[in-house]
Amino acid sequence: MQTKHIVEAILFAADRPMSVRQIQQVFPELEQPALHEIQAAIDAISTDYLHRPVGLKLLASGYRFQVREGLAYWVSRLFAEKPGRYSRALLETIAIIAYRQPVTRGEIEDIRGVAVSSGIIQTLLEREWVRVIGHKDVPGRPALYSTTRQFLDYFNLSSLSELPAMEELVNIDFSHTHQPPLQQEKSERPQTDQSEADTLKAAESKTE
Amino acid sequence: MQTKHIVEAILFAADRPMSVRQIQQVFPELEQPALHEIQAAIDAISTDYLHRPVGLKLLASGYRFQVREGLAYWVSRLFAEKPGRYSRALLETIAIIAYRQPVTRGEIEDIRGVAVSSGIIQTLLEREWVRVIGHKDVPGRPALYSTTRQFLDYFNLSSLSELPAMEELVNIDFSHTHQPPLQQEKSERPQTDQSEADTLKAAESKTE
Amino acid sequence: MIGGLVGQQMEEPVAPLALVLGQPYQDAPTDLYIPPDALEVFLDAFEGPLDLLLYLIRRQNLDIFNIPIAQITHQYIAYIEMMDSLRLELAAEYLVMAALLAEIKSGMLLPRPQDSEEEEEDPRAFLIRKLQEYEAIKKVAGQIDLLPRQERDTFNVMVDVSALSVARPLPEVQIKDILLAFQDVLKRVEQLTHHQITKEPLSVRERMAAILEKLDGSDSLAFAALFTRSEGKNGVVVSFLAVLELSKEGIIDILQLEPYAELSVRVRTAS
Repeated sequence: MQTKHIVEAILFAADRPMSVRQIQQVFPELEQPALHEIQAAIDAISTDYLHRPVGLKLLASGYRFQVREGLAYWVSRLFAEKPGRYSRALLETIAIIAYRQPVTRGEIEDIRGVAVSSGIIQTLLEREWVRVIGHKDVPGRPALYSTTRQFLDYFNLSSLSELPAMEELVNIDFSHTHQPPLQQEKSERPQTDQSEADTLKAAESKTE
Repeated sequence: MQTKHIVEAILFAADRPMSVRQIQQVFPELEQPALHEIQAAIDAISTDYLHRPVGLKLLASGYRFQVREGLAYWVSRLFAEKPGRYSRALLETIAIIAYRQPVTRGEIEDIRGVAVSSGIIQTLLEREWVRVIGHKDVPGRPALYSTTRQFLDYFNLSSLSELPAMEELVNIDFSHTHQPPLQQEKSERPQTDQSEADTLKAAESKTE
Repeated sequence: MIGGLVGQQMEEPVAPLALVLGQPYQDAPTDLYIPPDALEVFLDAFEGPLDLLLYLIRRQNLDIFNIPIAQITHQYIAYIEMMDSLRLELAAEYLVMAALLAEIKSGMLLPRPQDSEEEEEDPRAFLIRKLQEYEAIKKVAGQIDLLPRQERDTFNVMVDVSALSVARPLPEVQIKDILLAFQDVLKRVEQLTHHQITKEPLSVRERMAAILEKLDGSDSLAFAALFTRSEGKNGVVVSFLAVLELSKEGIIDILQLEPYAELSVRVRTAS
């Protein structure tokens, strides 16, 4: 049997994204094609489906067949449940975790300026969009959160670098000006480590 | 958008066989193609996939994309590779049903503070760990769930009262015991250290 | 999308607000033609004090780096006072921000001691950094919401494999996993003081399910039929508690058709 044929069947049957390596593992030990052979099969399959309404998509945890964007208008009508809408609070929380990871709850609250409800963290953990990767060595040992591959998969991204770019923060130095009204003083300096450390310190003092 | 294109997307996204009529219903009322048009699309799609490892199959209740028979060997290896595991949400749900039965989905959601997906309830029903024993006389007449004999059997329990009482449970420290905290140790399933370690890690990382 | 949405939501309540803010207001605006709950909606539209402050700044096309502190502080505090006079519950964070603004304002009026060795951070810089960071996060959060996502824009392909008769191993679960999960639930519930789980013994919950099962399919059962002599006194007590609990939860009715007649029990149905 042709490798390409089997790879295609595996990708269709799998209920999760499959990495090239995982596909290789599905073959019995002595029959495993080389990784580059599997990659070649994947590329060929991708091309075959280029003009079909389903196609292979590379996500963070591997390749997956998906119904293409643009068909949601019809396909979503198949399902009784409406797709979840996410609150701004949840989106801001996941954004902070994604861009500032690893981050504690206290640090998230510091950036948003409000308390983060346990429901949001719970929902994110449950959806496996975030996970605890350790504990910060400060009093209370708060959990450090980071995003997961599943989070990227869900938003059709293959890596964190595909997330929309965040505006660079600009540092302002007021130490030499005693005049209250600030005139255009936009410096182009990116955030320095020092200011990051300050933010963290502020965050730490806030937690518990 | 072409009817054929949409029909193909619907057939691929559906988690059940779809009759020609059901496919028609997925289209918004004013845009529904005639039945013969949908049938023609289905026939054309069938032909397109003739030489692929997946194909359209007519079952008793409609059409469904299936992996072709000759590929069972690889597909079964795909599933053997990773037996899967239940989500935190599912474990919490079965625990709440065990301790709070008879209980409605709404009550489970109240206790958890997070929505319970129908998939979870479906999985538990399919595994025959829970069943519907009645309906609550409130608007919507929600189903009342309870655990089953099979649930007790799976965990080698002769009755629910062998589970620790709620007051005790709060104080049991699972991190120091390698035995399940049941009155009698009855489990015959091997408990690997690895899975225990994982569970504990998950538990630890969640508790703040 | 998010930005636009919030903008829309804010259109209505904002107009009267600006009116109030435009002129120094004295008393609680009793003649306010938007009801207080509309203001609550307004408050809900903001994700916190930084969000509100950003809104006040952006509404006037001001530059974050060049905020007229005095003016913004006035607006912010007027807003807080109005909320307060309407006795709307205001999160403490809003008051903290008001205090910070007031501090910055007062700090700017006073001359700075020249000899201060310690490089104290200018509170404006602190505030500006927070505003900047929050605004940046707010923007990307909105963009993340627009990313094509599963279940809304893309759908997983579901191909049937049942015809291949491949056995799918079911996940294994240890009883400990379930107990741990429930322990977590209890811990979470304990943190929310308003939600109290009553702790009936498990035998009672189990019996409740068993009684419902017995009632399933029959119109009603004699009260006595719910008790089994062989279970002894404890069994009777458990059954009795289960019946009371089911009745309390409104799942069954206990009926007596006439005085001294035998009690019967039936599942409550839509009357």
